[in-house]
Amino acid sequence: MLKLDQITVQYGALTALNAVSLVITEGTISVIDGHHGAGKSSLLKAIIGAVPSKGNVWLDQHLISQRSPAYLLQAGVVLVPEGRQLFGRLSTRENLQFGLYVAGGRGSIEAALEYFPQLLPLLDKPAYVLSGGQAQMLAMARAMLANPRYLLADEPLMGLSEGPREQVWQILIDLRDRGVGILVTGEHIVTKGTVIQQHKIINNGSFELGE
Amino acid sequence: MYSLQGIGKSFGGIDVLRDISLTLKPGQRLGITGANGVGKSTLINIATGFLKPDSGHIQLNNKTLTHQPAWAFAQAGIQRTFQNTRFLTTANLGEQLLLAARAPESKRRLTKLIELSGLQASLHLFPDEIPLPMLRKAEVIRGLAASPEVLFLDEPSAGLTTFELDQFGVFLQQNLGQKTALVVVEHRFDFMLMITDSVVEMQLNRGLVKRGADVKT
Amino acid sequence: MDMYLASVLTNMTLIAFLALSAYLVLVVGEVSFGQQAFFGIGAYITASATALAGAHIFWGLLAGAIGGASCALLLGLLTIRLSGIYFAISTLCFAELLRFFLLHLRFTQSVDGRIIGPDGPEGFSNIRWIFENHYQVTDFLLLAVTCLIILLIVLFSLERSPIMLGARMVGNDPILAQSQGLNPTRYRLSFITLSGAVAGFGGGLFALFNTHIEPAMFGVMLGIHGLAYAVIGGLGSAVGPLLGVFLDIGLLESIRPLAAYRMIIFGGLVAFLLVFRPEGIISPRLVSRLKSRWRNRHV
Amino acid sequence: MDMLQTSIDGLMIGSTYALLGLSFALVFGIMRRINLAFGACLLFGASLAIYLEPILGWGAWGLFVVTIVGVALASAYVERLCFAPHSKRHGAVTAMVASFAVWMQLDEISSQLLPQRTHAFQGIEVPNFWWGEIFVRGDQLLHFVIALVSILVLYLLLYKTRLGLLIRATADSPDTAHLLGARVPWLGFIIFLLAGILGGLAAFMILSADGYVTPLFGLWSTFKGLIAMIIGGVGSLMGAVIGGLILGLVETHAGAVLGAEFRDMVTFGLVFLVLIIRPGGLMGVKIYRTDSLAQERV
Repeated sequence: MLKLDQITVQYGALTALNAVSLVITEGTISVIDGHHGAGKSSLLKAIIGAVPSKGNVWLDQHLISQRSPAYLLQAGVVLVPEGRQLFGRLSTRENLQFGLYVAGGRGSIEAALEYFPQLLPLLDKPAYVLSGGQAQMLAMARAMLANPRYLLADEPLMGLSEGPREQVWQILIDLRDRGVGILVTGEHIVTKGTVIQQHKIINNGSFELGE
Repeated sequence: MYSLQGIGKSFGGIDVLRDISLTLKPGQRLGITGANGVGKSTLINIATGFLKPDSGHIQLNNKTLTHQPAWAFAQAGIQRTFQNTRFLTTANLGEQLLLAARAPESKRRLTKLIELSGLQASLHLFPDEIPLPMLRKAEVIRGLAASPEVLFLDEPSAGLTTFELDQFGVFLQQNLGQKTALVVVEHRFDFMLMITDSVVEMQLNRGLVKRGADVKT
Repeated sequence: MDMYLASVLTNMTLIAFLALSAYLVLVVGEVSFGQQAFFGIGAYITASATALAGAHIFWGLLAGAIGGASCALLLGLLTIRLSGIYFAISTLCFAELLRFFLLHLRFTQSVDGRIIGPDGPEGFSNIRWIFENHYQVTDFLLLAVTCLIILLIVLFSLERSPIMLGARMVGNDPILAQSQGLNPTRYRLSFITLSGAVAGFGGGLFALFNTHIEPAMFGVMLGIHGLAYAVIGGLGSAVGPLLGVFLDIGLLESIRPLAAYRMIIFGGLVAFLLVFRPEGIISPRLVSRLKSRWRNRHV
Repeated sequence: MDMLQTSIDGLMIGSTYALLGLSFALVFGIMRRINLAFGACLLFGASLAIYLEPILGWGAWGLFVVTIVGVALASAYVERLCFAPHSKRHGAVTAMVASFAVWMQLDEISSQLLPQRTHAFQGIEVPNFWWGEIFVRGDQLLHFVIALVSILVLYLLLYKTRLGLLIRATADSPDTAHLLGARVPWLGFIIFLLAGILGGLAAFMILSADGYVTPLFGLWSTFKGLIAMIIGGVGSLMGAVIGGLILGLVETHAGAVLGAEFRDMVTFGLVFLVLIIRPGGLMGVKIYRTDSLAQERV
């Protein structure tokens, strides 16, 4: 269980996140829905300790707030950052290897590629030539290689057309079914059926009531 | 009259903008909406000269600006604001506003705008001491001081509460003037309806698509 | 006044010109390793004007400043596309090329039975203006300090005008500057030229004071010292570079007994200081905070 | 024949510069930082080695080991004091000035260790030989071989190991690497250590060839390394080696044609021209473009 307790993030005079609390359990998908600037990225970055924040983050019984992203990664909390954030000058293969290596993984990248067949022909291309959809797949695959218990996907649907969106959802659902706890952010997220277990609307740094 | 014709831009082989055209008459108020990542920011950056398009033309009153540097756009009367507001943190607000209003006429206009906005008390403060709603107003004033031809606002609602945004909208409506055309890139539809007279939606790979009944573009 | 003290103070004043010229380039966001070249050019021109052409010191120093400014403008124009490390290294090369030019500049003449003028690596000796006009070291110190004060007044009034604000904006946030219709290239060129004038003027004074100059004096170490003073002192105000000069030359001279170890201590101290005050002692932030405190007291 | 001999000489001297340039390119290519204290670290290592030689009594091997260890230690010290605290993007100037201050410090320590102007440095001696009608200096040929081996080792390290991948990813985007859980701060330390070991090796080889150390060795190494890197294209390892060779060729030819005094001017003139005509250097144009593209994104 990943539990956020009263997380507040401030940038100078601007309060990006105002005492937000949330519980994410393994094997579920939670969505934080809100427009640009509502505080989604700040929340995810606060969880992994990439921005200074107030409040507590608990992983099971351990207090993990204000640690470094490297620490959170070892604990199994992995971020797929907003805008993909690939290493443009590295090849697709190397981007994947990075995901494996930072987590201390020893396996091969082949296993992950089963989920992402479209990356196979791109393995030796530098990542900056990838299209938006391909880049998002690579970012997800890279995060999967870090063997997450909790996956925080920041705006994974941004700038994608219908086909790639479907595919991103499918991968998130597969991961959930394998027991990963997933937190997805986005704008006007609409899904069919029972994909999402928890849906929060965020506005001006706080969750709106309802839903 | 300000126009973008057939603007195209790609980054690293990926088309971000494809054949975008847009014409603004003096005083026209246009809203642009669209999901994150469809290229709204890229469009603003091109329209204000901060990025050079791969193809297409930019014209203001029959003068071609396409290959001019960004400062020439600003001097020609194309002003903008930034998503997170942009000020120098080491000078007080008053000095920075004065820097934007160099002609005597602009100075008079600036003084008037400052009065109307209630910013007098903040003039001697540094930007990091001023609350965000005030800074947003200040940024608009900075843009309006020189009576620009076009003013671009990049996501002015970010970080404002509904109440603050309302006030901001009222302030804009009252002070834009007849001549200045306005382009707002925004996702808050209520705010957009309040200050614009037409809205277009930017869609992935499809450019600007009309939205609403009374579209004039 | 003690002769030794007076000459240390004079040296500090002269180096302050160099530090201020490095400061002016830093304000527009660039780093220069080449200010010593303008200093050297100014020194040679002033020396030639006073010793060879018999010009009055005023015209000599003016010519030195103009010479420094012209060289700086030339450098600015040639490097118009460069910034960051590329600009920094190009200034270094430019300065070394100019120094090389001085190394091969020979134009000696007999004046009153003395051979004077630039003589290659031997340099330029017998710049006798201060002797001929019976200046004592303290008189010259007074002259140099007066010039420095005038320069500071000019810089302070610049600081209060929108020009300096524009320059800082160009240096800190070129995108913001452009959105305000400021042309970064023009600001950069003007400030680099101005920095050349300041260095050239200081160089002129240096030549008059030392009475002998040679190309080896204007090596890259001199320039990097000037740059370091500006960075250590801070970019918040023109007082910063002066503080940097004072800390190095002033303090180090006062702990002479430690001479052998002074660089070991001082070098470490400076690096350590920069850890805590990366923007220098008188940082822009400090200046703005002081301004607002002063303001609050007077409202 | 003279022309050929001069070119061979140039390539041989150039390989010495290539070694220095490689250390610079390693730091700049990955961290976008200039270490002005580079040469001072080399001087410090060499001075320490000479100072300790009579105490340790290990002979040439002692010089070899102590020089490399000394340079690596100094380099690590410089990283901790001058570069680690200024790792933010706008910290480049501050870091450079801090490294200048430490340059002064290390210079002073070196001159405390070695009070005279010149000290003998009895490293290894490599015999010279004639190759047909061409005179080849053995020590410089060895430099050439070491430069090639170093670049091979660096290549293997950067492109074939885990550490290398983390280093390159961090170079590509430090923020992303941090966000994704790479321990970025230590990477800087490792880079400086590597550059120090490489620099120490270069210092040992160069001083063995010269047979002595003077206090000017530091400044000289910084200049030659920096210039080799700039000519070849900042950030490119192969570029630094090629830049070093070009620098050697230009220097010797300029010296042969125009006389020794014109040598340095031709070098600086060349660098200046390279910068204003091809700002990215001969090999680094692509890197320069990607950098400026990144800046372009408002």
